Amino acid sequence: MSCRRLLITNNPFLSKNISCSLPVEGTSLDVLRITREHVHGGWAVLSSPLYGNLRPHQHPYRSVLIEKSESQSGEVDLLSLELIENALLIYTSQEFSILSSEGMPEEVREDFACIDAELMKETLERYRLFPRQGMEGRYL
Amino acid sequence: MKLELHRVKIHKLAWGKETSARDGLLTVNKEELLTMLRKDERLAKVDLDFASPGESVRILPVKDVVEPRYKMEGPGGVFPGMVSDVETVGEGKTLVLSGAAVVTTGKIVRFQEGIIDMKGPGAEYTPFSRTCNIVVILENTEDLDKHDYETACRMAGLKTAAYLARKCLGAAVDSVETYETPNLKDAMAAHEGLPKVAYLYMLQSQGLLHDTYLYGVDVKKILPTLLNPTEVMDGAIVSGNCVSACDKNNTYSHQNNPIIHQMFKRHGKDFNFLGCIVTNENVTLADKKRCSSYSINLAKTLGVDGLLISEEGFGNPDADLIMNCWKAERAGIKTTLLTDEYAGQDGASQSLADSTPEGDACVTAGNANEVVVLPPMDKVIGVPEEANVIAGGWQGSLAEDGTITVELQAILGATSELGFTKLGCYTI
Amino acid sequence: MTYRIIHYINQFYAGIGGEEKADITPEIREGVVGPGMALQAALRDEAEIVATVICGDSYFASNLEKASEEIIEMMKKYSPDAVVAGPAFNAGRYGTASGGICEAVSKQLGIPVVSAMYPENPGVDLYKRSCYIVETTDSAAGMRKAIPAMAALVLKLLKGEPVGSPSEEGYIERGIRKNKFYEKLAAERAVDMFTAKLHGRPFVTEYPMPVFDRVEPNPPVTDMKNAVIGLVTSGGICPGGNPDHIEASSASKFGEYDITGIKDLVCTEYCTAHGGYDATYADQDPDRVLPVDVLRDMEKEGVFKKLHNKFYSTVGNGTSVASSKRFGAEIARRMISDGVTAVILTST
Amino acid sequence: MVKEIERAGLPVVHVCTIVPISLTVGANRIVPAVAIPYPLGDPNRTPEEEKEIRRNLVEKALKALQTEVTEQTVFTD
Repeated sequence: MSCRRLLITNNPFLSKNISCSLPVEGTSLDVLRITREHVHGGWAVLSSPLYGNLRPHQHPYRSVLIEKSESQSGEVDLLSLELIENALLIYTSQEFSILSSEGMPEEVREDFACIDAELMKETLERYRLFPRQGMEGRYL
Repeated sequence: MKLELHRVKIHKLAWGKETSARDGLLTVNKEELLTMLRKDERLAKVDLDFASPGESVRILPVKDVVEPRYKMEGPGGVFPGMVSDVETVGEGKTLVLSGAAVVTTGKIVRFQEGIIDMKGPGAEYTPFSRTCNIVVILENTEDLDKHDYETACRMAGLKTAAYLARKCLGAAVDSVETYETPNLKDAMAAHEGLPKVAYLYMLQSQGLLHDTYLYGVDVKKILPTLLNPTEVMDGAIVSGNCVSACDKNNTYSHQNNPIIHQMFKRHGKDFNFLGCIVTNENVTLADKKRCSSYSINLAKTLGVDGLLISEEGFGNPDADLIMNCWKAERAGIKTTLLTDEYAGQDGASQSLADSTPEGDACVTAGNANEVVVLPPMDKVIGVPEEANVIAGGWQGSLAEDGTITVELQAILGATSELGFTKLGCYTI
Repeated sequence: MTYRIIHYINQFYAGIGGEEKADITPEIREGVVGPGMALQAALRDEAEIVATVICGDSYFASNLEKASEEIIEMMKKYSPDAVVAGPAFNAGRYGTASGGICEAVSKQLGIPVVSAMYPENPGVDLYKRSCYIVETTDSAAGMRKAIPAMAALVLKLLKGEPVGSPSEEGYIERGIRKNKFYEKLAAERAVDMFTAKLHGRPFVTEYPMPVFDRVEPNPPVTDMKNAVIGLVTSGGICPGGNPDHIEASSASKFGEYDITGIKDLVCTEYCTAHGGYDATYADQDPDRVLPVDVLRDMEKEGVFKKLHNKFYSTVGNGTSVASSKRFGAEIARRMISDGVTAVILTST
Repeated sequence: MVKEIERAGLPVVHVCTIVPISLTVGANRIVPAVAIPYPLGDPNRTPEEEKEIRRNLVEKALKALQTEVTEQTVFTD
């Protein structure tokens, strides 16, 4: 499926429920790196990559909504680039301590997935990507 | 608009038959208050406790702190859109139980909330070690939706604060402060020769546990708007924000916003303070652009020469702060920023996630990542195990003897970006 | 109690020799050597220099990790309480080595470290965050002032006394943020600063926003016909099999590869180590990242004198600023000593 | 990296795809390249055309090296 807007996420709850998503198997840093690749390819970010008041070592999930530029020139969106580079700077500066969801009790993962989804909800609704019907599963 | 704050000083708490204030003693009728709070069927359990300055007591996880206030004379009632009707506030007379604070505690999701120590090194960092705290301990019913639980907790704090002050109406008042703000027409003509200034009041609005309410409206849904500073004193802004403890602006800090107080102090001497512009900090990029442009346009429309800007939170809001800053400066409006820093435990990382050369006047409330060791307390109110999972803590933060090793981030109000503490940073 | 200190110096200050001896491997000697005598005097009886490590500057620079490891092993036997390195004044590689060993000691042994350099020494930018570096003049003439400052600082650190501001203690600002309680509420300080700015009065920001460090452009190449062109890439091009194991991201090293006689980078011989972009195209034809083929053509045509017979390669993706600075400085040093006059750097 | 090479005294030209990054890292002579996976080539062209593109870019780079600049300069043509 070709999507003009794409949610890059390692939050399994979101990738399951949002049709236009690019599920990432990996850490929040991987999500940011993949987002940067897209920004380099001419996509613009629609949501701040640093949403939520938690540090990289405090939150295993990251989701970024991006949009393909309409022009064919593939020009890089500078604001997007600045935001993603700033986010990467913060994440790479403490790469060793980035929290991974691996081995986390399910209950804990569910809390994290819930907050991540809640923080993205407004943006997703804005771009009509949040399902109107109840989402499946209890945040996992 | 003219508001009188009638302060009743509180420096001691006691349980008693009747809730009342006398000679600095706030007596609380526990049963009456509990009966009121237990009416909320979303809460499975409610309990109350006290924590006073100097006691060996730790409260965690703390959700919000609220100062007891109640309208003696209207219009409107405190916490409009929450406890009272949505009528405009900021005029008349308001009773304040100065020195008392309602502290709500209870689990919501596992990594949130903060710590208040009433004694020891942790007490140095939080302003709420110096208040007489009425602690509301909450437990949700099983399978309650997280939004509903957050609402229930928020409301319990506000209701308790309003209840306490309402019961003390008629108590002997220790001092009266008057705040008066003329309408714009008169304000513009006043204080000729002094620069006109406004306060750009940024509010956290990212989603569940990261929200703030203005007259009951979820702030992420607003466009920036003008607000009279006295409206804030009556609780027009209410916190629904739970992270991070150190730099979330809890309701108490909004009610007592020290920036507003400092601006009033200098008003008419150093500048002409016209009022507040409230704006949000959304996740969506389009909102960031829209709201920063809109705020600065409001400032331009008011014709101000300067804007003092305070941030709430870090990371994503840094982008809003920086946008507000350069958009104002490029419009010829001088800015000063109040923020805090996330420079890493070693202090060597870049403090803000964004920067601009225009941000040449910046006050910081400290590095939230600095690590502190909190020795054990005799008594813990709340859930001590939360130390391992709160923001700023980590697995192993809580030692067997009750010592907690955490980043300042976990201490409530430690790096308040409303400037509620004396903490700051310097470079070595 | 007397603290045990180890002093690190280079071959020159140990009296072994100059540039021609810069390759010597590290050794440790009991007691003081060279400038250690002055340092010991300044430490009085509060601390004792129990041993001195001597290492050749070039050896350290080209074997960063190995050299630090060897030296730390040597040091462990003396169970030091602190390490002092230098002063290195404006000697670039000595400064880099002093900073490097301080960083390694601080990380692995967790004990106080102090060095001393001239502010423009490249070691300062690389290591000021990892250790205290006392500010010196650019030559050994400043020894007399540097040594007491180093001694005072290391004693303070050993005793756990609070260290004052850079200007008070004489060290180069490290760029590390520390908390402290001010006299006034942050809100009051903000309104003070705001008032000062409004009225055009002087004020000092509490958080200087980072400004990007810029370097003045060098004068252009005026005589291209006689130029030697050096090639550098952050696109990760390397011989097949990535013999130096350059990491696909957050690279910790760079590679130096000989291309004497190579006219074209062919896919069977070269590939990319980069993990940040789709490597298919670069692997198909590495010239797409590192244009060796056309440069050889132009060399033949006499557009310039020579394509340098080595190219340098690392991966830019996620590599820390400090690492890439270090790579850049070392690559530049090698190219200059090989007579390169201008550089083309390609990035993906 | 580019900045340190310049600091060491060697004139350097940065051939790169993302010009803003190059500006941020402090390069003084910048030549914009084709695309991230193939800065000096284009797999959609014939090998001859591709080499021509590369040659053009390298010539541009050499020209940049021979140009006096006082501030960060992007050589577009």
